[in-house]
Amino acid sequence: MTSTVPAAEAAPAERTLFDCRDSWAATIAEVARADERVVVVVNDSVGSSKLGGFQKEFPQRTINVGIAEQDMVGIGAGLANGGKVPFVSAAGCFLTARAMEQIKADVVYSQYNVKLIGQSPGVAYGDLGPTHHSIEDFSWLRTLPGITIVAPSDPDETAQVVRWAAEHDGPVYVRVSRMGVPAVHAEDYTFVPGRAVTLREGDDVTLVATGTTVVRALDAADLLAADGVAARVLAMPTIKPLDDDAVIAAARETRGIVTIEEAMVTGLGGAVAQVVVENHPAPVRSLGFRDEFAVTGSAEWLLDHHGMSPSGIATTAQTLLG
Amino acid sequence: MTSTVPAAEAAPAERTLFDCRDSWAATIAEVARADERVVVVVNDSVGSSKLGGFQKEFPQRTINVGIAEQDMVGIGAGLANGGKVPFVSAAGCFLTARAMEQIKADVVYSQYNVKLIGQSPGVAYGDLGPTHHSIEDFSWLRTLPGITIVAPSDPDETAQVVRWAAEHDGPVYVRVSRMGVPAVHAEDYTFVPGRAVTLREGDDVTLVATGTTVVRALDAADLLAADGVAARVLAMPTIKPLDDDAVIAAARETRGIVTIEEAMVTGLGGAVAQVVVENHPAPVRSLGFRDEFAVTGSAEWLLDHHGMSPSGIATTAQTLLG
Amino acid sequence: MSTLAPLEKNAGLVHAVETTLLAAPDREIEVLGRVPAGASRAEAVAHLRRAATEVRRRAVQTVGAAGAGHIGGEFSITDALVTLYLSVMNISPAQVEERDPERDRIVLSKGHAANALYTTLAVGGYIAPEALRTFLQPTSMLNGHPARTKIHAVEASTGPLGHGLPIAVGMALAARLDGSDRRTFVLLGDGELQEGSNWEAFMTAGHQRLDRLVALVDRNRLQQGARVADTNDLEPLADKLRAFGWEVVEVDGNDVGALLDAYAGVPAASGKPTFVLAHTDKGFPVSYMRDDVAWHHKVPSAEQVAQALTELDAVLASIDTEEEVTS
Amino acid sequence: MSTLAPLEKNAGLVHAVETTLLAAPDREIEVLGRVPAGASRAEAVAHLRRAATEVRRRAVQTVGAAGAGHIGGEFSITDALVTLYLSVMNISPAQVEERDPERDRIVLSKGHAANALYTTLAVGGYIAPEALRTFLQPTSMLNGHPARTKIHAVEASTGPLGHGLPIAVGMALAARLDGSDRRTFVLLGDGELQEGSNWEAFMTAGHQRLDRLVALVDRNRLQQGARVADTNDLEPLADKLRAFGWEVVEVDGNDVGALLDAYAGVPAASGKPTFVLAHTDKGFPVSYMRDDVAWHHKVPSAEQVAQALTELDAVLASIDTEEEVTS
Ligand SMILES: Cc1ncc(C[n+]2csc(CCOP(=O)(O)OP(=O)(O)O)c2C)c(N)n1
Ligand SMILES: Cc1ncc(C[n+]2csc(CCOP(=O)(O)OP(=O)(O)O)c2C)c(N)n1
Ligand SMILES: [Mg+2]
Ligand SMILES: [Mg+2]
Repeated sequence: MTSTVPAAEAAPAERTLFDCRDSWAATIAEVARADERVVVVVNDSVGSSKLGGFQKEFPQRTINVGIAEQDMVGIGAGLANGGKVPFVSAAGCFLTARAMEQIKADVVYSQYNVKLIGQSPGVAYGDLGPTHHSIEDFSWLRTLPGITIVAPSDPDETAQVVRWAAEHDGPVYVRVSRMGVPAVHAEDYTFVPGRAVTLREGDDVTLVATGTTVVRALDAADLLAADGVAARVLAMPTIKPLDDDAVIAAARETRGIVTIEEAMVTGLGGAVAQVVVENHPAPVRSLGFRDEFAVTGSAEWLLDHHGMSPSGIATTAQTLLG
Repeated sequence: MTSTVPAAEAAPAERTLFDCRDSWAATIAEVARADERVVVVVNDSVGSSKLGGFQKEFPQRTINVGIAEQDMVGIGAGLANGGKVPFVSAAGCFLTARAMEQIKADVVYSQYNVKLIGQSPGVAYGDLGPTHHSIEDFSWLRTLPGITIVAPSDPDETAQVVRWAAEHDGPVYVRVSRMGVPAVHAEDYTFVPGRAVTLREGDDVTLVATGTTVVRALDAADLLAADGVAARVLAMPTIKPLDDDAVIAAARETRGIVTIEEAMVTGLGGAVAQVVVENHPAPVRSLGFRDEFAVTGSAEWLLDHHGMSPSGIATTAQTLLG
Repeated sequence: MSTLAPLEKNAGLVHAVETTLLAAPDREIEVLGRVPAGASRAEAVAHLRRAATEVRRRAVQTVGAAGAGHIGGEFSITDALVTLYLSVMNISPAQVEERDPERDRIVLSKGHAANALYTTLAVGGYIAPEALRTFLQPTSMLNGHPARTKIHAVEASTGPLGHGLPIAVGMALAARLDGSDRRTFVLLGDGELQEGSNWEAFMTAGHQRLDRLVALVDRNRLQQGARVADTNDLEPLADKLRAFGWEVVEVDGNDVGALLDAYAGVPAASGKPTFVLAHTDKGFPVSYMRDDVAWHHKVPSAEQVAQALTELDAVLASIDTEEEVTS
Repeated sequence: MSTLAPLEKNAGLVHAVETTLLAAPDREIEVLGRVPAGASRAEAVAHLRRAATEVRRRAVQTVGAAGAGHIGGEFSITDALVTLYLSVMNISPAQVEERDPERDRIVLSKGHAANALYTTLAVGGYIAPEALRTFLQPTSMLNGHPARTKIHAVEASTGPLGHGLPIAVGMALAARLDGSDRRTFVLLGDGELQEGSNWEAFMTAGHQRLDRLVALVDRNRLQQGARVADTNDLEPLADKLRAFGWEVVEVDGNDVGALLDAYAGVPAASGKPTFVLAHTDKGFPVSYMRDDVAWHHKVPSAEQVAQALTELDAVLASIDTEEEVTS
């Protein structure tokens, strides 16, 4: 056992990275100040949800049920029945896997106004092992009719999504990542649910990314540009409902689509594939986790390792042009 | 409220229909007689799993945990650790939704030799409402690496799949339907996991069906033949691992693919779409449940209602030729 | 812009169908409504007994006509449903329609008793009695388990067991946050208590000292396929609940008077949620159904329906007689 | 013919990497192995205390070097792990390697204490001590929660709380089907008992009268973010377990002698599974960690590691002294 692991590809040195949980925490407190219906429900996850400050400010409105995810989601539905706007915040892996039937029946089928906040999703808990990875959440939840699924890619978008979710009447799942990400969106960016964001124009190939992979797609587009390839970069914050039009346009106007997600490729990749074959068949390559449990490793290392380094993405994009 | 619901399209009158649970029940008893490692684990579902006879014959080897699905699946993993071959049999909806994390962590990630039998899956419990529909199971489980997912389409195939599952070392999910189906496969048919079965040759269009929809696809092919359209019919008993080669051949050799499943179209439809866009882009139309909870109705009525009557399938196939 | 919307050209999709109607009952159920204000206890009991018996008369005909249902567990829980809707709860069709925030909440966690609930809602004036003829039929709002998106009076969709209590805990927490005195009622099956989700919620409710929350267990000693004691025994059940911080009240759950008294004493202990351990019979009071596990979801034949009606009519007659005697 | 196999041309996929190594500890842990056959109780206690202290010495260095771990809950459960692996259980590296069907089974349900388990496996000769230097590193078999597919001695992958007990119930049922006397041990966190899955399994084990099953709860009174009593209180815990059909034995869970005695008396009641209510301190015995919720997953600084080692070395010295006195 020697030290031969390649370091994660270095991000440009000058980038400031943020933990989107900070943005989530500040925004949920802001929202709670403005709307007294807002409550949070957690499973012993005050700290991991960065809700220590919230709990101090709103002790009554912080409901910690302990380590009991089914109870947590059911309680969320009951609170919604009572006119509250519950934000149920727990590690994405336990929230979705452990309370799947409560999410299906109590929240989505019942159309209760519950916000599900999947903390540290994807492989954020990389080295804790696959039991703690939430890479199935996109695939699992997008089978459920009427839920909105969002994976913001930077702190500003996280804040906007939390504000939007508080206003929106209906079930929402939001991924809040702890992986360091830079600001990705422009200052004047406005999140519109269900709408893709064209971050880079280009007609050779399209890179569709969501959440933490958006910055990696942008870096890949830089690499491709250096090789004379004009890659369109679509940020897809909303996994469901998907922006079918943006996908169809990409299928029509470019030579193929690469999807990149910190998830099983049956998530964003699957959603894009299905829109493509039903509307405008075109080549798609999906990067993410593919039918294997991840080995031990940090989140950054695992993304690189599974082809989602900027050069990994660029190389995959090149196969569509070859 | 008047009686204007169209009757389910009549199946040819001479067909004998079977409840595949009878085949499951006979086979699991046969397998248990030959292999004393075989046990069944149920959640108060002896009757609905048709295991009354089994329980009489093997009282020790029938473990009824009561209404406790998490416990049931965890116990299955523990029994496998002790060298048993547990068949965990419960209504597909509760088995998958309620015990999702146990399936992920205890069975699949742990690679325990547990057989999960999803009883009355799809919309078999049609009029009991969406809480009792198991139309997400394909989509949910196929995100999990290394599990085999099978939906047999007739009694003989059900028996073969149960026998195969007992032999196979690894996690398996089998749908056992109570919907009436005729014998679909030839007398000399041999189930091969991961292999599609060409039930009808044809190069105009391909119908890919699984489980209870196979007979509907065959009937649709008859309707199409009457219109001069040669439809290839592929039975796809194994949802995972998918027979990629058969799908790619269909994409290449016919003018498009229609998938038909008693499930959310993100199941078989999603799997086929993803193989198609990554290998040979071609048009796909997916029939099944699409982003809505089903209305009240019997299983047959719901399948018809959602475009899976023979004529509904044929009409969709025609759109690929148009 | 929706993911995977129905294929436009799909000829098979016919969404606007009307529903079929089941055969009519011998007589449609009467909307009896709440126990009149100012009624004596005896009058209240008579009203509730009559209503419960009418519900059973109607429900058994629905199951017979539909060819499906869970009649045993519907008959055991009918008295509790009727007592709550027609007397104990601060609830009315108008409050439900207007979504009055101060209405009491109720969750039928054992959602497979949907037919008893629907029929109680009809007798209480929450849904039209004629709607009962659509039970389980295509596009009906009355599917086999109550759906909150289909019926206003249904506060939570149930069916999978072990969901109602956590939801009820959330309702009770919402009431407390509002500083409201409204109460939350939840009806559980005994087999259902094998679900761990209930024990999470029992623990939370005890810890949170939710004394406006009342859970009733329909202790009919039978589950789907066998006796509870033979499947995964719950005893000593009262001890379990006490150890989880609840006050336990035992009562004959097929006696509306006893139920009225039990609910009148709630909260049974201040700072504690109340657990009404309601001893019942599955299939009560029909002779051939009582305490027989087969009647979990067996469908009565025409003769069996007739027999049940005869027995229930005898109950109605006895209520009439008693009323004459006491008035 | 596999669904969605890795894209062949994907340059980013590099599967055959070797792993990095953490900084070496001050000294590698010694493979002490089981308590020698024929040892007196005092000798056994000394052996186990020494082993537990060595495990803690090594584990705190692992967490410091890796920059992650759950040291508080590892220190509270170390005595139980060591007592089981090195004395109580019928288990050996050879039995594990050969998958001897008659080996006793153990499940660490509170899987976040993985580092304590790995270090115990090293001291017991089940994995190479040097492997500890790969904890959490890319492609290591030692990820943050034990994986049965990566380490032979791990009987069940854990990490999500509330999974171990149902699995252990299955193991005990398998033993009974085999007519075997082998035992099944499971180690639970106290916060973990808020998970309803445990109560399903407690109920099943009680009903099934699994008296070869022994569950120990690490009653350190703290969970991840707060005290258990402030989050969702478990008390009266012993009453709960008794009402679920278990025999309860209370013990000082950081005293290997007391643990030895408790396990020697199993089954504590015939026909009942045994619940060892082990009173412990999170972070035991390190002064600055003990009973402080921050140490659930705080990472000690280099100074704090040194301080812990000083305190643990004092324990080792006291064991030496006691041995000299008694021998
Ligand atoms: C999670 C779940 N598992 C299984 C079932 C199937 N099921 C429906 S009713 C029933 C028995 C319920 O028994 P009990 O709670 O005692 O109800 P009652 O006797 O009042 O009918 C079962 C197992 C279900 N509805 N939900
Ligand atoms: C299902 C699930 N929910 C949440 C967590 C996150 N988590 C890890 S450790 C922990 C606290 C455990 O407390 P306790 O059981 O008392 O363990 P100990 O004090 O021994 O560390 C939590 C909430 C988890 N691992 N699994
Ligand atoms: Mg019952
Ligand atoms: Mg603890």
